[in-house]
Parts: sequence; structure tokens; C-alpha cells
Amino acid sequence: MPFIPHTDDDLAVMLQTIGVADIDTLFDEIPAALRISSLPGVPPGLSEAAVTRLMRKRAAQNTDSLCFLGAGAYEHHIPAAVWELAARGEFYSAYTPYQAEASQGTLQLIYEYQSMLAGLVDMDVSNASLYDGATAFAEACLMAVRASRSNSRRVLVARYLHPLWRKAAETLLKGQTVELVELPAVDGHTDPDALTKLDGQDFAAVCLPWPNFLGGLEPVDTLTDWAHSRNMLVIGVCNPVALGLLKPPGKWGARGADIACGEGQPLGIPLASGGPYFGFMACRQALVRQMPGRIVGQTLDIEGRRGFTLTLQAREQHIRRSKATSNICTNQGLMVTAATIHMSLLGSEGLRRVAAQCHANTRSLVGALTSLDGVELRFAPYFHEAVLKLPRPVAPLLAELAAAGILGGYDLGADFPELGQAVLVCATELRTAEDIAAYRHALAGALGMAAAA
Amino acid sequence: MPFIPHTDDDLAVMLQTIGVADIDTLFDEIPAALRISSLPGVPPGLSEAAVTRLMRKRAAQNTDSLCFLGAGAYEHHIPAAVWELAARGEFYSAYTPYQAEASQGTLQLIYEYQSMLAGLVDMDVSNASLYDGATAFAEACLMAVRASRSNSRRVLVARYLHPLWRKAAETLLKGQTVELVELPAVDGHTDPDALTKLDGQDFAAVCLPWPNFLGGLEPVDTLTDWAHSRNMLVIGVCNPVALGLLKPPGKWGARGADIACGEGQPLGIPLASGGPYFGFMACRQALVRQMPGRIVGQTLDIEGRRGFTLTLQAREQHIRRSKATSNICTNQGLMVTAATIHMSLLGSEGLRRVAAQCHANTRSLVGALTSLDGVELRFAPYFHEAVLKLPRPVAPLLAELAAAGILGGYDLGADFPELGQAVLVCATELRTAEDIAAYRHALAGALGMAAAA
Amino acid sequence: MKREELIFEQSRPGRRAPTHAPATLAATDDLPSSVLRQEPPLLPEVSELQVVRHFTRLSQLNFSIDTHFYPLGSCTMKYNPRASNTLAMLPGFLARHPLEPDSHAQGVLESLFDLQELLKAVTGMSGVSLTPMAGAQGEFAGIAMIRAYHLARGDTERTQVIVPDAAHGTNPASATMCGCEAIEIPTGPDGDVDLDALRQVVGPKTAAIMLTNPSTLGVFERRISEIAEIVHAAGGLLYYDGANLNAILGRALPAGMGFDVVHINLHKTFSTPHGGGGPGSGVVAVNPRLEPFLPIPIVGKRDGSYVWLTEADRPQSIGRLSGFMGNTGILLRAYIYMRLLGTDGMRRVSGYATLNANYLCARLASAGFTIAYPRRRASHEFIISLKDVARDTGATAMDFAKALLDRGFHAPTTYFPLLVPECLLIEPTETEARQELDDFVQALTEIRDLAGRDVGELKRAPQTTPVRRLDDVRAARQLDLTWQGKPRTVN
Amino acid sequence: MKREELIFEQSRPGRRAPTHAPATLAATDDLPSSVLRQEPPLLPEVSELQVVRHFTRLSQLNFSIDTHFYPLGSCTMKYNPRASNTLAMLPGFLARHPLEPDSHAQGVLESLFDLQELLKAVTGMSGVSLTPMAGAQGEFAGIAMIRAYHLARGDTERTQVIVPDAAHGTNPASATMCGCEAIEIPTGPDGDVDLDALRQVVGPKTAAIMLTNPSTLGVFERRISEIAEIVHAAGGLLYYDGANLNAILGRALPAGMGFDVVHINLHKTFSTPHGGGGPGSGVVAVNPRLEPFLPIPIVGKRDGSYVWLTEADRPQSIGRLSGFMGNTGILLRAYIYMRLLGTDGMRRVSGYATLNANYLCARLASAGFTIAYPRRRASHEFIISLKDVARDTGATAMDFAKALLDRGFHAPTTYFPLLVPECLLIEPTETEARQELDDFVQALTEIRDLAGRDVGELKRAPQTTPVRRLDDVRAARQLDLTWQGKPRTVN
Ligand SMILES: Cc1ncc(COP(=O)(O)O)c(C=O)c1O
Ligand SMILES: Cc1ncc(COP(=O)(O)O)c(C=O)c1O
Repeated sequence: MPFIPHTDDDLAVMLQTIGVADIDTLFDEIPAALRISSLPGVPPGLSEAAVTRLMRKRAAQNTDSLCFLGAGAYEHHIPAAVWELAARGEFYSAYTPYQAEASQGTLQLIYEYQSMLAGLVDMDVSNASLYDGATAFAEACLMAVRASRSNSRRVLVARYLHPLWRKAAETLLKGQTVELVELPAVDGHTDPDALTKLDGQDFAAVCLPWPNFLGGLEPVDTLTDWAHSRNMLVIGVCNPVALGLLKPPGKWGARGADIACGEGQPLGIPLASGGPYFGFMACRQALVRQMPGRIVGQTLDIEGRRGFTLTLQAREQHIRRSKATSNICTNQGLMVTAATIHMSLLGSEGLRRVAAQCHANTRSLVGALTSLDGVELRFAPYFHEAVLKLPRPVAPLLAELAAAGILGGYDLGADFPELGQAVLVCATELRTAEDIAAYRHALAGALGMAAAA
Repeated sequence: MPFIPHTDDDLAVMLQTIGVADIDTLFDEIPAALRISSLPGVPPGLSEAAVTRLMRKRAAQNTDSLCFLGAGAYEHHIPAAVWELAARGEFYSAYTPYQAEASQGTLQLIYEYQSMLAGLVDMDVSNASLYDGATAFAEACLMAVRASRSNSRRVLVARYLHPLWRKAAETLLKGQTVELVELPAVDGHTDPDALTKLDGQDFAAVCLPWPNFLGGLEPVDTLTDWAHSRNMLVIGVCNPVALGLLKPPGKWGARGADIACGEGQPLGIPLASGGPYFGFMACRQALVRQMPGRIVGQTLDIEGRRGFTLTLQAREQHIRRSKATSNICTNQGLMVTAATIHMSLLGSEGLRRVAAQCHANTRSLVGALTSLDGVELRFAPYFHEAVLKLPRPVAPLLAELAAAGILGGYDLGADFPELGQAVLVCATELRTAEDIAAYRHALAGALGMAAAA
Repeated sequence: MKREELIFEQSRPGRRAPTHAPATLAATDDLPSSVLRQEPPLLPEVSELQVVRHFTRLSQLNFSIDTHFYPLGSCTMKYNPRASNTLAMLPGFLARHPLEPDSHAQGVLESLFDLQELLKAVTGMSGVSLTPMAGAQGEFAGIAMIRAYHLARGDTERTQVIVPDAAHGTNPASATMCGCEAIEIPTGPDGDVDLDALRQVVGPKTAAIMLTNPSTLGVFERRISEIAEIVHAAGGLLYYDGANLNAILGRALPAGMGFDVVHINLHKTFSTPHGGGGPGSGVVAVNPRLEPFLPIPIVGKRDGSYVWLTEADRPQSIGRLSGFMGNTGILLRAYIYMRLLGTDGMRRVSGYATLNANYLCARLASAGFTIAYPRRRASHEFIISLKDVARDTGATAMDFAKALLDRGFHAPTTYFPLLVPECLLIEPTETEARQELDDFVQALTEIRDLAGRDVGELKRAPQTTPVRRLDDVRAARQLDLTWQGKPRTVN
Repeated sequence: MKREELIFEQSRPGRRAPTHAPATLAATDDLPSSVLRQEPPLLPEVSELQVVRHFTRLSQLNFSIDTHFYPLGSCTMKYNPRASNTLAMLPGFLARHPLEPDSHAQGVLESLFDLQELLKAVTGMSGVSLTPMAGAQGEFAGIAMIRAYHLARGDTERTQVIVPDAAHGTNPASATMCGCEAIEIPTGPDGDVDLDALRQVVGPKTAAIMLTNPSTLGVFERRISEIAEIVHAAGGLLYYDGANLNAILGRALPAGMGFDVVHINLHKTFSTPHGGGGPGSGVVAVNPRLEPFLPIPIVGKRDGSYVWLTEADRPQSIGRLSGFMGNTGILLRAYIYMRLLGTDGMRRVSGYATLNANYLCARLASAGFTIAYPRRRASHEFIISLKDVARDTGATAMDFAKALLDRGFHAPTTYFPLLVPECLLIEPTETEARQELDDFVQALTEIRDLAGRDVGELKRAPQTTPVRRLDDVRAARQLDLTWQGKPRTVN
């Protein structure tokens, strides 16, 4: 009986103690008509050996590639220590730290995470995670609408924010009738000169991706000041690795953004088909009571020793129920554990170097690919993703590259027709000169050119 | 500076505290002529990312096969929990448990291991491991020579004991002039009727493999009684998984064997190119002071609580130095940790089922292969390995099978010419009917036959 | 034990562990300085050994399933098989970029497709989407689908969601997230929903009722079919909060009870880890009437290959709930667990979970504890009320909880559900041995004895944990949510 | 904390966890009952959760590098990189049957070949064999090679192995294993070998001298070249016990000092785990005169492929030392570590190990502790003697060791080497931060103060460990080496 520790003897004694004849009797309050006696759609159980064989086969049925695809999920180096530690049973199999005295490991770790994350985005406070970048973005919009002094339920958002995040946010915002309105764009980023088009309209907040989906750098200082001058809150939607190098939202414009959120995946989380990742969110102190998700605070025990505990729980569903800041309960704790270990291993200088190397590698990649006839860089500056115009339709080219073992990037055509035949390419710190040469070679082949440098 | 936690500041303060100008000065007692300033043969350091890429490539440069090869190393299922637990830092990075109060985890575990192992072989006591099966066999011979009442330095050994173990033992016994003498053999095992040939000669002990290298079952009862009647000690050299099913050495003959030893690999240790594995050794209580290796005993602390500690250390090199029972110091502790977890997960019934399934699968394999013309079973009964006579030279056939992704077995020709064109095949509990059919199919192909069943 | 400093307190400026980062700083001269960070972020500068030691020590400060009995009601803290973790973390699974072509991810997609089928089998539903990332998101998806269904029928006024007072807080909160109004109805004295109250609130505004069955009171809602009739008759749909599926796995089907949509917490019934707070997975299963509205993406099969179905295939979908496709790694873990269990194993889950709960309940009852619903069968969990003890001795449920920690047990859920005073909601799960339950009874009994003898001593618990009772009020009043200190100065 | 029962005490007859074993018992009817086991072996019958919980809890009872500073002299308890473990355990490495064709194991063989080359570089030797499974087996191999060398030259009487009194116990024991006689020579007052004594014992029976340099006294043998001359002139060879290679890595080569053969404890200098006792690896490196005698197998290169060289290639080899090829998994870990370090990293190892030792030594000296060799430079380790404290207060080195445990530090090596009374052999290693060393100085100082103030209290240490001081005499007198009990009876 897999996982069931009961002996026949136990069973007999226990049934007798309860005073029933068999286990089935314990279900006698279920009306007979509703009871079933088997699960025909479920196959018989397998031994761990058989499941191991099955899952190894399934793992091998996938195809590994050289990855130049980013678009919201990035292949970074993850130190071996990260998951060897995060998968320790005491982290892996613990519940949400409601019993603080029995959960100081998780609680101190989250406090450390909050400190690191808040520092990274340069905000006062951070929560303990949301589901992923997309939901964090949606929650940030909801939070801004709640916190804003305006009555508007409309939120401005840059055109080049992750299109899938935007779709997810629309699903999540719809019920509460919060609407996303697009900012005017030009040259791969928001057009600050066209903001006058929005004059006279009221918005709760403006959301600025950093870098944006095209890898570009939005005019965040200008936009932040503009938004603040119109009483909007500013939400920075950031790539956390980029913040090793780029100006944090807390420093945007004269007063800094109000809320920062984003996808934590680049901080030590494997690509893993899209999840589990985690969403992060941080804000200025004044907004903390509007923040969704769990928050850990430092306090003292009865002996005056430092300790950590969940706090501000009155925001949460288990206390405030239908009036909570969000319905979130289970979050992405283990991912935060990994990210905290990851950030500790890198340190600020390490994170900066990773960021700088991503940028440098992407420059090399852009240089190598644009040396091919008809391949052109669309926009600069960029961080670690860049838009390339291709001389031929993108989809078949990408398919050909994929067949050659190269994930060549994200086809921008469907989401952003104004970009034409354009692909979004990415080279993280892991891509070597060799890798880049391999991409160039394969692309040259696909374009029917000789690959000579 | 990988792994070096010192800041420049630390360095300055520390050098000042010591009173030297730089680190190099700390080596000033090394005569100048001996000092070197670099290691030209060592390449520059790599980042963890680069080493990860390198080792993944190296791992992928190996070729996986369907394994019907045993011959001393067996592919069994290893529950995932085994290595997730054994690799926990507190086990992985601890030293030998000399400070008992700071090592109760390791010590209690070894005590549990000793109990399990002694129970498995049906002996009174076990040590905490030796390097591997071969060295355990050699140490058992040395121990028997020390413990024996005879003055003989000669030890009898069955012909069909692992040929590589025998070679290793010869290396290890030579210095102490202990000699291995072969028992007469017939039909794939020791010939009890030919023992009279040895009359009048004096031996310290007799070593009986169980099962033997050919997978066969030696007449252990007869041989044990014969040996005891001649004042020899009896050493059982056992496969621990087989003991889930087979009579343990402690029950051989009228009085049982005196020493049991063997290779622990089948108990949860990956094949891993031959190591690390571990050797086990157990014996009757009367012989414990002759046993090599560490031993853990139960005792009490000053409050009367149960605790565990290394004991009988006067046998060991760190106390007895040149008069120790062995030079062994570092043993194979982490492998014992894994094996203890493995045995706990299986339990006695689990181990029995694994053993029975290995046996049944090998029978199926023998049935499938001998259905091919010219392929014949040489000896029965067998446990989970069997000798098949092939109609063609073995080496090229095995090479052809290997190229088809099948490790077809061990070529017995070189070690045991009397067996002719013979291969030793093995099917553990992991080999499915499909696997066996694949072997039959490939062998039929290699033999130029149609594979119809 | 040495107190474990914050990782920041172990930091020293200028320490470098570049094994994990490029050895040099690459040039970024093409970036204008206006976009660059001027001050380094506050990350600790520590060595790899310090990191390993710190987080290893921190981990040891936790209670967890892998170290302690954890009878936390409503949370199903059962054993998390290590195989699920090991296999889900095979390099072949971890290396998958979410946007790679489906052709490159056939092994993952096949596993997820199979999982969808298994989830249909255990719920009796006809459609499944795996994308919700936790129970609460499953609830959101469910209510959103229900709203979409009503709207698709032109039924625009259905914005009320009925929720029993015993419901988990996420239920009303999810209703709000969907723009609905939560209407609370009371529980009757026997633990079942008050049908009269229900009849009074249903009507043309009723979008749905949200129920978990067995409820968080640890009893099976016996009149579920009647409830279904009432709600359906009023035009509403039934939402099943599957957090308690462990209780009825293979014994009854949510579809059979009349539910239209169900979410399942894979991190409960299907034993994926809680991870100190998450991640989870709140997959949803629906009957045919809600199928068109399922959130995307969903795994489909086309021409013998597995593909992600999206907007194009599911135009009526409520849409996406995440950046990519949800918590795939958690889905794989659940799939592995389900394949290990198989059909008999699943029925054993509910059987032995219920056996353990009823046994523990019976033993506590004979030890003199007050069972909240003594005339009811316990489901996989049950409630004791310490109201009498509190009255007689002053010892609260919280005191009991803390005293259990000292005795090596994690505390049950306290003060939830809110309607039972001084309650402990106890869920032993099927993976605990009888001896563990017996030891737990003994611990609770000892604590009650101590309450009678020396309640002051009891109130000093816990005494063996890394910290003693914490000042929650101070935590909320003098908010300290991020480290403000400086690295310990060099001495 | 609940006391952790033995796993046997948690066992119950008839409990089954067949996830890890076939679900049924296959037929074995062809086997005669005379060969079958009649009684099941004594293995515990426990669930997977019980196993996980038990061994997780047991692990927490250990001190380890990953949790504590562990300045155990002569043991080089440095950080064990997790990458070494993760990468060495890639499925592509674990799945290798040791007898598969070389063509199937090219990735492993190439790594081992590279490792051989790296080991030549750090020793200055010309040949390497990776097969010895620990330091002691390396010593055996070294002395066996030396004997084979003498015999091959017809020099049959050389059976004496000279060993300084400070040597590790394995040195004389290994000599005995090789059939040689160990001849002990004294150490001079400055910590160097007494050369006159050496001159007196060398002669026609001298096979070899075994030295570690720096010695286990924590000082570098300055007259090593003179020693080499004396021994070589007498016809003997020099064996280098490389357990202390960490001290001189990249600073001096054993070959340069005149040694003919060296073993290296990869589980010290090259940071493979100690694993609570092992496994290790005691690779040997030799100069050309001993090369023909190296133990087999050795990795060679032929026609662009890597192959195992065996008897056929190395007819003069001393032979095999293990069933297969030694502790390959440990070799891979060392290789990974060496590639991470690279040439500069290796010199940093010795540099910072020596820095840490000398700093700690200097701080303890100024705190008033007696340094065993105060006029010598410390190598990577050093010795303090508590003889004076013991005389004045009655507190022994053992008392200090136990009191350190209470303060969160593993104890240094005590009472070794034997020639320094009441000694602590302290090896901080290069991977510890200065703060840790400072905290250690403070702890030792506090303990000494306590000794002066209340030695009775000191002798009660340790008080915070899972058990208090254990009765070793009882352990040896009333031998209890295996569990004899019965499963806790059902109640
Ligand atoms: C009854 C019940 N419903 C819903 C939930 C919410 O699930 P999740 O935490 O996964 O969002 C929980 C879990 O806490 C629960 O116990
Ligand atoms: C100086 C010295 N020599 C030899 C050895 C023996 O090495 P091993 O334990 O690997 O056999 C050790 C390790 O304990 C040692 O410290």
C-alpha cells in the first residue's frame, strides 16, 4: 500500500476503536446514490521503478536547443546550491508559516527576501510573492486602483508590455471592471511627445515595463514625472536581473515609482515549461496596507529575542474574507526560497556582472546577426533582448532554426504588426561566442547565404 | 575568489595581526629552491556555469544501454528518497564521528546499519564498512588468518569467485604472504567430492561465494561442515540482495559461517562506473576484536540516555598504529548511509520481492535466449545470473549487441576457458518482458537468425 | 545553538564569490548613464559556504512534514514523495522554454494531457484546465467561467455568490475578485448547510454557490443533492472547492453530487509540496456546459501530437490566468504521484485518511475532549472545541497549539472555522502511522492535565522552539518589513 | 525535541511500502528449499514517510561543514561545493556499468584522464593512478610500489619503513599491510625530524621513509632536501603522505622536495565530501622510476579514444586494488572542483588556508594560549597545548572540545599528534571567514575563563547536544553493536 503505513493489525484495532466493521462504513453519510466503488478511468498503480522509467522516457521525449528565446523567461545559470538547499525537506514540505515559532526558518528567509527584493527595486516594502509576473502585474493594477486618489478604474499601460501578461491581466481585471488603456508608442517605446493625446482623461496609474517587451528602455523618468503630475500612481514592471544594472523604479523621475512588480523567474528558477515561477511586488511604505499577499515582519519574543512572523494579516482573505486585498492564499514560497538563495550567492556585484554580461552578449549577437544581409537592428538602446528585422517571413525561419536545434527568438508579427518581419532575440550570460556563431551560421543557412563572417 | 570569503580588508587586518607583509611571506619556511610560483599544467579556473556545461557535455558523451550485465555490479531500482536524504549536507559534509555528541545522527545510523547488515547475513556483529566487495574479501582473508587457530597463511577459495576480486585480493594479500588456493570445481561450482585432494594440507579458511560468479549456488552446507571439521574458518562472500531470498551464511551447515563479507552496491548504490560502492563485513561475536574497520556501539550518557559512539578503537590504526587490524581509516560512510535508507525503504519483504523478481526475470531471460538455436543454459540452479553457451565467439557478438544498445553480459572465456564460448547474463527486477524481447531480438539478429518467438 | 544571524549581518563589503557570475564586468558603455543604477542593490556579500550554512541552519528551524507530524486541518499535510521531486526535476523537464515549439516539448505535453484525463476521472467532469496556480486562482477561474456562462446566455444580473459561513476565506474573496457579491449563509447545528437560509437567498441574482464537501467542519454535506436542486432550479451553478477532495477520492464524484465546476488543490490531495507557502496548483474541471469557458492554454491532441490549445481553439475561454501555462513543475509532481497511486491507491487515500481522522476523533472523545459534531462521522478531518477547558482553566486553543510544538507536533489549525469557539481543526492524513496518532492523543491529554494543574506553565509554551511566543501586536504596530541595518562592522 | 527512536522501534510487522519493490512475490519454485532463507532478515517495516522523517531528523543531530565551523586538524574540513555533487550525479554518470565497453564511457574516461593530468601538475610527478579508494589505500599502493621497485632490482632485503613519531596512524599500519616493518623516529624540539636519529636507522634494509610535509605538527619540514639525500643515499625511497597538500598547493611540489611517490586525499585538498566517514580517494602519483608499478586500471589514450589500461599494458603493475576502478564518483567531484579553482584558485587555497591558520594562531597566542611551536610559521594548521591550563585548573583538552560543541563549533582534533600533551590540532581551512575565526577565539577564551572560574561547570559540557558525555568504557565493555530488541509492541 504505497504511502499507507497501516498494518492489518492497526486496521483491526482502529476500526474497533471507532466501532465500525470496515473502512467503507466510514463513508455511510454519503448518500448511497452518490457513492462510487471504483475509478475506472484511472490505471492501476505503478511501482516507483516503473514511474521512474516512464518519466525518464518522457523527459527524453523533449528536445533541447540552444536558447536565444527570452520573451519573459530567461535561461540563466542557476548555482547548484540553490536547489540542493531549496529542496531540503524542511523547506519543501513545510506549510505556510502560520505557527511562527515552528517556522522561523521560512519566516526569516522571507524577511531576508523582502529586504533583498525591496532593495533591488528600491522600494520600502515587499510582499512574500504572488503567482507569477503576469498576475503580479494584474494585482499591481488592482492595488493602484484601490490606492489611487482618483476614482478612475482605468490604468495606462505601455504598448510594449509582455502581450501574454496583458492578456492574463485582462482576464483578471475584467470582473472588477478595471480597464487597461494603451499609451502611444513610437520607435519601440512609449512616445512621451504624444501624451497630450490623453489630456483630459483620468487614470489611476501608469504601468511601465523595464526593459520593455522589445528589450528597450522606456523614458521612465519623463513618464514617472508626467504621471505624478497628473496624480497617477506609477507601476514599474521590471526584470529583476536587469535591475542589477538599470535604474531601479524607486529612482525613476523626481519621486520614484510607487509600486514595482515583475516576474521572479530570472532569479534562480528553471525555465521548466513556464512554471512554477513567482511574481514579486514591492511598494512605498504608504501603500503597504493595499498590498496583496503575505508579508513577514520582524518582532520580539517574550524573552526579547528577535523573531519573525506573518503580519498585516487583516489585508488577507483568511481574516477579511470578501473584503481582502486579494484572494491569494497559497503563493510561490519555494520559488522565493530559491530566489533568496540565488541572490545571496550572487551578491550585488554578481548580479551586476550577470546583467552586464547578458547585455554584452546580446550586443555580440546583434552584431553577428546583422552582419548578414537584410538582417537589421530595429531599436537601440536595449538591455538583453533586441528586435531584428528579417528579410523573410519569420515563422518558417524560426521553424527551420528550431529543427537545427536553435530557438531563434520570438516572432513579433502577430502581436505587433507595426514591426513587420521582426524577431525578438535574446542572449543571456550563458550564450558563448561559439553559440552565437552557431546561430549566425544556422540563420545564414536558412536565409540561403554563405555564412562567412 | 571562488570559495574564499576574505575581503581585501580582512586580508590587510589579518596580515597585520600576524605581522607579515603578504601571503607569500607565510611560506618563507619552505626553502626558496623548493618554492614554485605557479602551476603551469593547470588551466585557468572556470565559472560554475562553464563547468556545468562541460560536465553536462561529458555526461552526454557516454552511451546508455539496456543492461543485462551484472558480474559484480547490478542495476537495481534506487528509490528517489535514498539519495535525496543521503546527500543532505549534514550527512554529506560531516567527518568521521569522532566527536560522538556532535555526531549522533551518523552514529545512530551506523548502529542501525550494523543491525540490518548483521541480520541480513545472520551474524552477530558488523563493521561500519570497508572500501568495496573486493577489499572486504581480502580483509576477510587477512582476518581469518589472524583469527584462525591454525598457523597456515593459506586460504581456500572457490574457483567461481569474482575474478577481479581475486586479483585485487592477491595484490592486497601479497605483502603479508597470505596465499589463495583454489578449490576443485565441477559443473559451475565447487566439487564437494573432490575435496579429498586437499587432505593433509592446512588452511586458515575457506571462502564461498553466494551466489558464485556464475550465478550458481555452491554446496555451502557441505563445505561449511567440511571446513569446520578441519578447523578452518568459513567466509561467506555474499550478494546482499540475494540474501533476501537465499539462506544467510550464519545458517550454513551445522554451525554457520564465521565471517560474511561482500559488495554493498546492490543496496541502493548507483552503478557509477564502479564506485564509490562499499564493502560489508560481519562476523561472529567471538571474532569481533579481529575485525577491521570502524564499529559503533550503543552506550549511555551521563544522564543515562541512550547514545552511540565509536568503540573497540584499539583495533584501529589511529590507536594501535602498526599493530592495527588494518590500515583502513576513511571508509565508505556515505554509501552506508544510502544503503541504510535503502534497506529501510524496502524492508525485509521488499528485499525478498526484489530478489525473487530478479530470479524470475533471469529465468525469463534464459528461457527467451535459449529458445534461439545453439544458445544453451550451462548450469542450474542459478540466482540472477546464468551462463549461456553461444554458438559463436562471444566478444564480437557482445560488441554487436553493444552497438545495438544492449549490454549483453560478461564474456567468460578469458577467465574460465573450461566454459568455452560462454556469456554470463543477468536480469534484475528492472528488466521488463519488453527488454528481454529486445535482447532476444538483437541476439537473433547478431546470430543471423529470424527472431520469431 | 548559535542564533542564526540575518544573511545581511554576515555580509562584508567587497567580498566576491564569482563562481556564479562572470569573472569580469562586461562593458555597458552603449547605455546612457541616465538608465543605469547608481548604487548597488542591497544584496548580501557572502561566500558560498556562508550561504549553504545559513540556509541549512534556517531550514532546521522549521517544522515540516519531513520532520514532524503536521495535523493542520484543511491543509492535507501528507507525505510528499521524494520521487515526485526528483523526477519532475530531471534536466529534460527543467530545460523547457515555455515558448519553444510544441514539437520540442512532447514529453511534457503528453504527461499533462494524461493528467487532464486523470483529473476528469476523479471528478467525473468532462473538461479540465491545468493553468490555475493555486486553489484561489481555481476559484477565480470557476466563478469567472460561471459568470461567462450566464453572460453568454444573456443572463446579466447573476452576480451573487452564496457561501456558507464555514467556507474558507478564499471563497468569498474570489467572488469579489470576479466582481461578484458574496452572500453568506449559516450552518445548521448538525454541521450541514441551513437549507431554509439557502432557499431564502437564491434567486435571479444567484450566480453560484461555493461549497466544499466534506466541509471545513469535517463533515459530509448529506443534503448536497437537494442543495444542487435548489440552486440549479434558481438558475445558479454549483462550485466545488476541491480542497477537501482527499476525503472522498474514489468514493464520490463532484460531478455526481451535482457540481458544475471544481478546482482541486494538487498541493493537498495530490501531494505536491507546500514549500513553506507554495507553489500550488488549482486545476479546474468542468461539466460540458462550462467547457467552452475553460481558461487557456489546455493540452490537446492533434494528428498524433500534443499541442497547446489557445484562443483560436477556445474562442469563448475566459482567457489566460498566467504568463505562460501555470505551474507545470507542480503538475508533473501530481502526475507522478497519481501514477504511483493508481486506482486502488486513490481509494486507499480517502479510506485511510478517513480512518485516521475517525480513529483520532474516537480516541480524543474517549479521552474526554469535546468533539464539535459528535453525532457525525468525521471525514478526513474533525474539530475539537476547547471551550470548556478554556472556561475551567483559562487555557486557550492557542495555548494548546504552542504546547504541542514543545512536544514535537505541529499544531492543528486553530480558530478556523470561525463558528466553533476555541477550536482545533485536526487533519491527520492517511500517511501517518497509528503510533503517531496515539502519541498525539497522549500529548493533548498531558497538555489538558497541565492546564488543570498549572495553566501559567502552559502559557509559557513553547519553550523548546527557536523563539518563544512572538509579539504579533508589535509586529503590526512597529512595522519592520525589511532590514535597515548595516553589515556588522569589522572589528 | 522528541528523542529519535531507532528505526526498528518504529517498525511494525506486516507493514508494506511496495512502491519500491515488486507488488507481488515472484515464483522461486525452481530453487531447492535447502538454499532458501527460512526467516526474514531483520529489516525495519516502515513507511516511506517514516523513513524520510527518521533520517531527516537523524541528519539534524550531526555537526557538519554545512552547519558548523569544523576546525578539525589534519582533516581539511573545507566547503564541499554543491556543484560537485550535483554534476557528478548527473544520470549520464550514474548509469555507467563498470564493465561496459570503453566506447560507451568516453565522457567519464576523458574526465578521469584530465584529472590524471591535473594531479601530475600539482605534484610534479609523471604518472598517476586514480584507483586507491582512500589515503590509507594510497599509502598501501605507494609502499607496495616501492617494494616492487626494490624487488625488481633484486633488492630483496628492504623491508623497513621509517615513520616519524608524529605520523598519522595509517602510515605505520600501511607499512604493516605491505609486510614491512615500521621504524619510528623522533621529532626534534623545533618540530622537524631528528636527522641524527634518521641517519642512525637508514641502511640496507631501508625501503622507504613516509613523511607528510608540512607534518601533522603544523610545520614545514625545512630540511626535507637533506632527508631526501640521506634516504636516497641509503637506497631507500621517499613516500609523501599528501593529506596535508592543502598547505602547499601551488607553492611547492612533492616531486621537487625529492619524493618518489605521493598519495593525495581528494577528500581533503580537493574537497570531496567526508560523508560521515567516507568515501574518499587516495590517488597516487609517482616519478618515472615507479611508473611501471602503478596500480591498474589507469586511463590511457589510444587512437583518439580513452581506454582503461590493465595488466596487458602494465605488466609490472602491483595489480588491482578494487573490484573495478576505485571511487569514480569521488574522482569526478574532485575534477569538478579543480576545474572551478583553476591555477590561481589552487594557489589561493594554500595561501588563504595558511593565512587563516597563522591569523588564528596569532590571535590565540595573544589571548595567552600556549602554541606548541611558537617560533615556527604555522602551515595550514597548528597546535595549541592546554597542558598549563590542565595543570592549573584540571580542565583537559577534551573538556575544551566538549565546551566548544555547546558554543556551536566542532572541536579541533584532540590528543593527536601524541607527542604534544593536551593538544588541540586546529585547521581552519581557507573557506572560513575571519568573523568565524574571531568568534572561535572568543569561545576558546571564554572556555578558559570558565575553567578558571568553575571547572565543574566546564566538565558538565556539552549540555546542548542531543546527548551529553557518553560512557565510552561502557560501550567497549558491554558491547552492544546491533539491535536485539523487538518492535515496540502494539498498544
Ligand atoms: C477549504 C479550502 N479552500 C480553498 C483553499 C485555497 O487554496 P490555495 O491556498 O491553494 O489558494 C484552501 C487552502 O488553504 C482551503 O483549505
Ligand atoms: C596525515 C594523514 N595521513 C593519512 C590519512 C589517511 O587517509 P584516509 O583516511 O583517507 O585513509 C589521514 C586522514 O585521516 C591523515 O590526516
